[in-house]
Amino acid sequence: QKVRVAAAANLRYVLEEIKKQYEKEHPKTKVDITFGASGTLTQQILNGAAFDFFMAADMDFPNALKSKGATVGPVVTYIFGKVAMWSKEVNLSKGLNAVLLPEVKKVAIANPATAPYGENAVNTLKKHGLYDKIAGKIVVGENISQAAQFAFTGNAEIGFIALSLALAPDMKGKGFCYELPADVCPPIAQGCVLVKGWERNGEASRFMKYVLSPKCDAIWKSYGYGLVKR
Amino acid sequence: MIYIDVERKMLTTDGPRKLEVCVEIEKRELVCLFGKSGAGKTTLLRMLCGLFVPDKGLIRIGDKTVFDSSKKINIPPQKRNVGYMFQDYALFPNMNVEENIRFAQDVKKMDEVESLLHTFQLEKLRHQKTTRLSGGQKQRVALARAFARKPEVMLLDEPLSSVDFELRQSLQNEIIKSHNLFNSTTVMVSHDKDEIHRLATKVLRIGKEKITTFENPTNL
Amino acid sequence: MIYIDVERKMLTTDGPRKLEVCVEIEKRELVCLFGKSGAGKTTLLRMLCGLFVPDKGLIRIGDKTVFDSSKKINIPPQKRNVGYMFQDYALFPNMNVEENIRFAQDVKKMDEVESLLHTFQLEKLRHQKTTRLSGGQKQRVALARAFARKPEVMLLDEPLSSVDFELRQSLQNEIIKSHNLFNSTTVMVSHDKDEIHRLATKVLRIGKEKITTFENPTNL
Amino acid sequence: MSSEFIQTLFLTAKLALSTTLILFVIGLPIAALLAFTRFRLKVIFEALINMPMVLPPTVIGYYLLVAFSPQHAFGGLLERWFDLRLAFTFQGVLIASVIFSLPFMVQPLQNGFVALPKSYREAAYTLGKSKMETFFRVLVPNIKPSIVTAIAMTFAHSIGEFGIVLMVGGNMPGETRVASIAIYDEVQSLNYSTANHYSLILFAVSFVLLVIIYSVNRHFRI
Amino acid sequence: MSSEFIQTLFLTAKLALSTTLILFVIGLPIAALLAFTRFRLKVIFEALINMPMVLPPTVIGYYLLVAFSPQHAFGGLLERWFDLRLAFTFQGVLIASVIFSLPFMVQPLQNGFVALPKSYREAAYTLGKSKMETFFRVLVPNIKPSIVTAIAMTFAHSIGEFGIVLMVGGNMPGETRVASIAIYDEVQSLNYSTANHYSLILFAVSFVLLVIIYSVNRHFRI
Ligand SMILES: Nc1ncnc2c1ncn2[C@@H]1O[C@H](COP(=O)(O)OP(=O)(O)OP(=O)(O)O)[C@@H](O)[C@H]1O
Ligand SMILES: Nc1ncnc2c1ncn2[C@@H]1O[C@H](COP(=O)(O)OP(=O)(O)OP(=O)(O)O)[C@@H](O)[C@H]1O
Ligand code: MOO
Ligand SMILES: [Mg+2]
Ligand SMILES: [Mg+2]
Repeated sequence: QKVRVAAAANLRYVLEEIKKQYEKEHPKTKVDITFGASGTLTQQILNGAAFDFFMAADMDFPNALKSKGATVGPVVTYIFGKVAMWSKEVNLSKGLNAVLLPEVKKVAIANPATAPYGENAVNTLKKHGLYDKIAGKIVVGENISQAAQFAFTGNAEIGFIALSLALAPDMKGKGFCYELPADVCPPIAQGCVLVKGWERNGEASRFMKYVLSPKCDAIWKSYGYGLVKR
Repeated sequence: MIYIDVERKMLTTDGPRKLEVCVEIEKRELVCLFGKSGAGKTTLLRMLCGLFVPDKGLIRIGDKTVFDSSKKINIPPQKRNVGYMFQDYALFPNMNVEENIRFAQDVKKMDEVESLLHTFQLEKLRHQKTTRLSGGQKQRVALARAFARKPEVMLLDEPLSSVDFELRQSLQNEIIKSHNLFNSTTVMVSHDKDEIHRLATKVLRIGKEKITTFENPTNL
Repeated sequence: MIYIDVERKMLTTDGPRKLEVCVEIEKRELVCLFGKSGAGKTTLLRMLCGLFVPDKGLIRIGDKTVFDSSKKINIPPQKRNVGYMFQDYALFPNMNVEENIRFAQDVKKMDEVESLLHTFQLEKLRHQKTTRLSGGQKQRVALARAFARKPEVMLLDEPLSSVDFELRQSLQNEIIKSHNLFNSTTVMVSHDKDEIHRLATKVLRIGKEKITTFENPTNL
Repeated sequence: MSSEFIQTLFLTAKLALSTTLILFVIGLPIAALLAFTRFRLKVIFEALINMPMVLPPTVIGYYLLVAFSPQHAFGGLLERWFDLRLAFTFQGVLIASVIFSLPFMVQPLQNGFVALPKSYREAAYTLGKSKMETFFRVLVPNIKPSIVTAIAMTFAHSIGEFGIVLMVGGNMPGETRVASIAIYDEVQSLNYSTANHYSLILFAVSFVLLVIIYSVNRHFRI
Repeated sequence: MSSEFIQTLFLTAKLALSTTLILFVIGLPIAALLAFTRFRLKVIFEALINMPMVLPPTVIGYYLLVAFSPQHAFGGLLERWFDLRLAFTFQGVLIASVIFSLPFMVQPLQNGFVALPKSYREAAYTLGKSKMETFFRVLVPNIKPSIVTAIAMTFAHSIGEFGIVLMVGGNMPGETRVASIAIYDEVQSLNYSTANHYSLILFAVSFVLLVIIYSVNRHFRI
């Protein structure tokens, strides 16, 4: 059996671990994951891409799908995601204001139109009156992991990325990371939903239940996500 | 055998001019075309074999009308059964000497290819690329290729201009031999008076006026 | 004027053969090359002007050594001041008749172009594309272009094979005239005995043996 | 090498080979038509054939997405009659790739045909050969270098295809996840070593392929 | 039409024109070198020139991103010495585009040169013309159809550039946000009407451009 998952880019590392654990417990099942910006995946599902399960980076995109009749069952919040600033060389102890430092020439964010993490970053910058001051420095990645990659390669001094990406084993400790506190930028509720399809949903709903189950709590936590109260 | 009554505009050394021809060529005749450079000899041959379209007129070959401007008839070259040897040879560079000749045969007969190679002294060059031949060698391949098809009507455009004196004589004999053997009607361009004397049964002088009458080869 | 002592392998009608030449041509001589088709006439001219490299030997033109295999000298064609008229013309299709001739001039002189156009009866065709010329017309453009450069040494490969009898005679006179006027040394290929009689001061017969001696034009 | 890695490379090769094969079969007659015939509106036809070259892949991708959508006429038809959906499938990507690479097959072939002296055709005709026979025995063999270029360019262009595949194919493993997409993905996962791996393999394969093509091509030159 | 829309189209045209111009200047000598000279390792050189055609744009994009990074030798050098950073700038995208389109300029030119009869060169040499003069007055004018094809293909290919720009461009309005990226963006954001708008304009412009090119090209044929 196969489960085809469309997953928001911030889940890139966590979900791989969850997948490994799941496949170990269910050896007959293969989980195929496609990562992308939530908006991109929404567009693909609307155009008939053969996904069974959609894990977004916010509630709006899965709800939009539901309203267009492309889903089955309810949209469920599965975790809360957090935004972080990350830099390879610039000390981020100043918090958000670090974006104004002269040595910061480029600031990477995800595309606000398609990636909720990007939208969040823009909103936060606007709320603190910083957006207009650095508008010329902003470079946009297609989704949150491309934004992260711009920062990790050092082509952009600062990146607004998902905390989960900064905590990934590959990245951890390779630069400065500043987790935006809840009052500066509240955690993002991320929703998931089953996609309408022919008759492949049985295995998919099993995977959905698994993702929501306590079995995954430890993994979610280790990537800095906020758990949903059950 | 061939009835031709056509006209076609040309740009010549003396400015624009109309080539007008109205003659009838009997079967088994060997007609030599004779005339100034740029007078329209090649143009006439190309109209006969269907590569040029006359501005107006009529061409009959055998009992088939191959061109008639009034009836909008224009039989394509493939269906005219007319062999044509190009003044600039037009050999196929993707084929060697032997393949060029074999390609021309309607019915593939290897012994005929051999005899053509022999006649035109090309045996040793049979596997040579045609781009690597001397001028006279190319001319001979083009001539051999035209003969390979054994057409009713044979048009030869200066077939021997680039071969040496001895070879020229022996190839002249070959032309006559094939002409007689296949019962062909041949129209050939030549600038060489001796050659015309030897080969032609009739001569057509391409000049500035409308061409209507043959001349006698001996009067040249 | 020209000293040549070279050899080069060729594939001929009789199989592979070596072309061996060792002669000296005096200044102002008009030498006619004569020989079978594929004997190596074009090959010899191309070695003289630098387009073919001999397998070994020595070529001196004037007091300049242009080729010496032992000393690895091989002066490129541009620097040999040798004019060469190609057997297959090699006209430039991007230029019209007049432009082909003008391109060849080292010093651009319009009156000389005019006189060449006049001599070769090309005036009315001066703006014609060279792809739209008859065979004989192309040949004349090639000849006019070779003369336009007024080289010390002139190599002509069958310059008049495709022109009619009258024109041929008048162009033969032109060749002699230019030859005398420019004090050139001319080497020319011809298959026509009358032509050789009229033009040549010496004849070189290209046969199977090593070529070392001239013949007298009248003994042909 | 992981099985996923091999799957991706296999898919890439499959797409490029299928595209090239299909395009060679339809490109040869189109090129001949453009080179040898004159008809009214030929310029328009020629421009249309070459459109995919000028249009950004995303434009083509967008229009294909629209066409493939079951909401629209063509996509709806496919869905109702054949239960077929093209978006995000191999077939859909193949169609996109064929359209996208069409000019890269046609252009070099057409240039080759145009450069042939007219007298080759004329000579074959006066030897009584039909247009077909002339085409396959005289014209096609004399444009071998152009054929090699056309095939190489098309194959290459399909391997490099990214924009359209991303739009109409998405990133479905085993179905539409070709190498160019996989590399993009791996770079984003900061799996530089895997990205490197893919890149190096493609680099090596491409390089060997090109060296072979250009060595062979040399022998075709007349 | 919004000013952003116009800015994007203008940027696209600027990138395509600059790429074509630069490539024509460096492509002509490279094509001549490949067509007329023989040297050891020529096949290798030829294969290298043509690599960008076979490599997915994402591979090139990936390596450029690495090279441009100030953390690496080349990028660091540029930053320290010239205070220049190539990632996310027009210059960076231009460099990428030039590399990416190189074979599309060289291939048609080279094919054109190869198809010229050797006797044109020989005749010019025996008329005492230098290699330079022969090149510009005899060889180049006789490959006009190939030149038009090369320029059209390069221009086209740069307009269609997507993968590399996506990787090294960073989607900066007025700097690196070219039309192909803009369309992708709009489609992903489900802004189909804007995507349509862009696509139609590009479609129309490309079409007119091609019709002009092919009408002009007809007159060059000899
Ligand atoms: N392809 C062409 N297009 C236009 N005009 C042409 C073409 N070929 C030849 N002509 C012109 O038509 C006239 C007749 O040419 P044609 O080739 O019939 O002459 P010809 O009698 O065969 O001369 P030659 O003995 O020199 O071969 C010439 O003056 C030439 O300028
Ligand atoms: N480009 C070439 N490559 C290889 N061999 C050639 C080439 N051109 C000619 N040959 C061969 O070299 C021999 C000599 O050719 P060349 O052109 O010198 O003869 P030629 O005396 O000029 O003959 P013709 O009177 O027919 O022009 C010929 O037998 C021919 O087969
Ligand atoms: O949908 Mo994302 O995880 O913000 O790219
Ligand atoms: Mg003629
Ligand atoms: Mg010769």
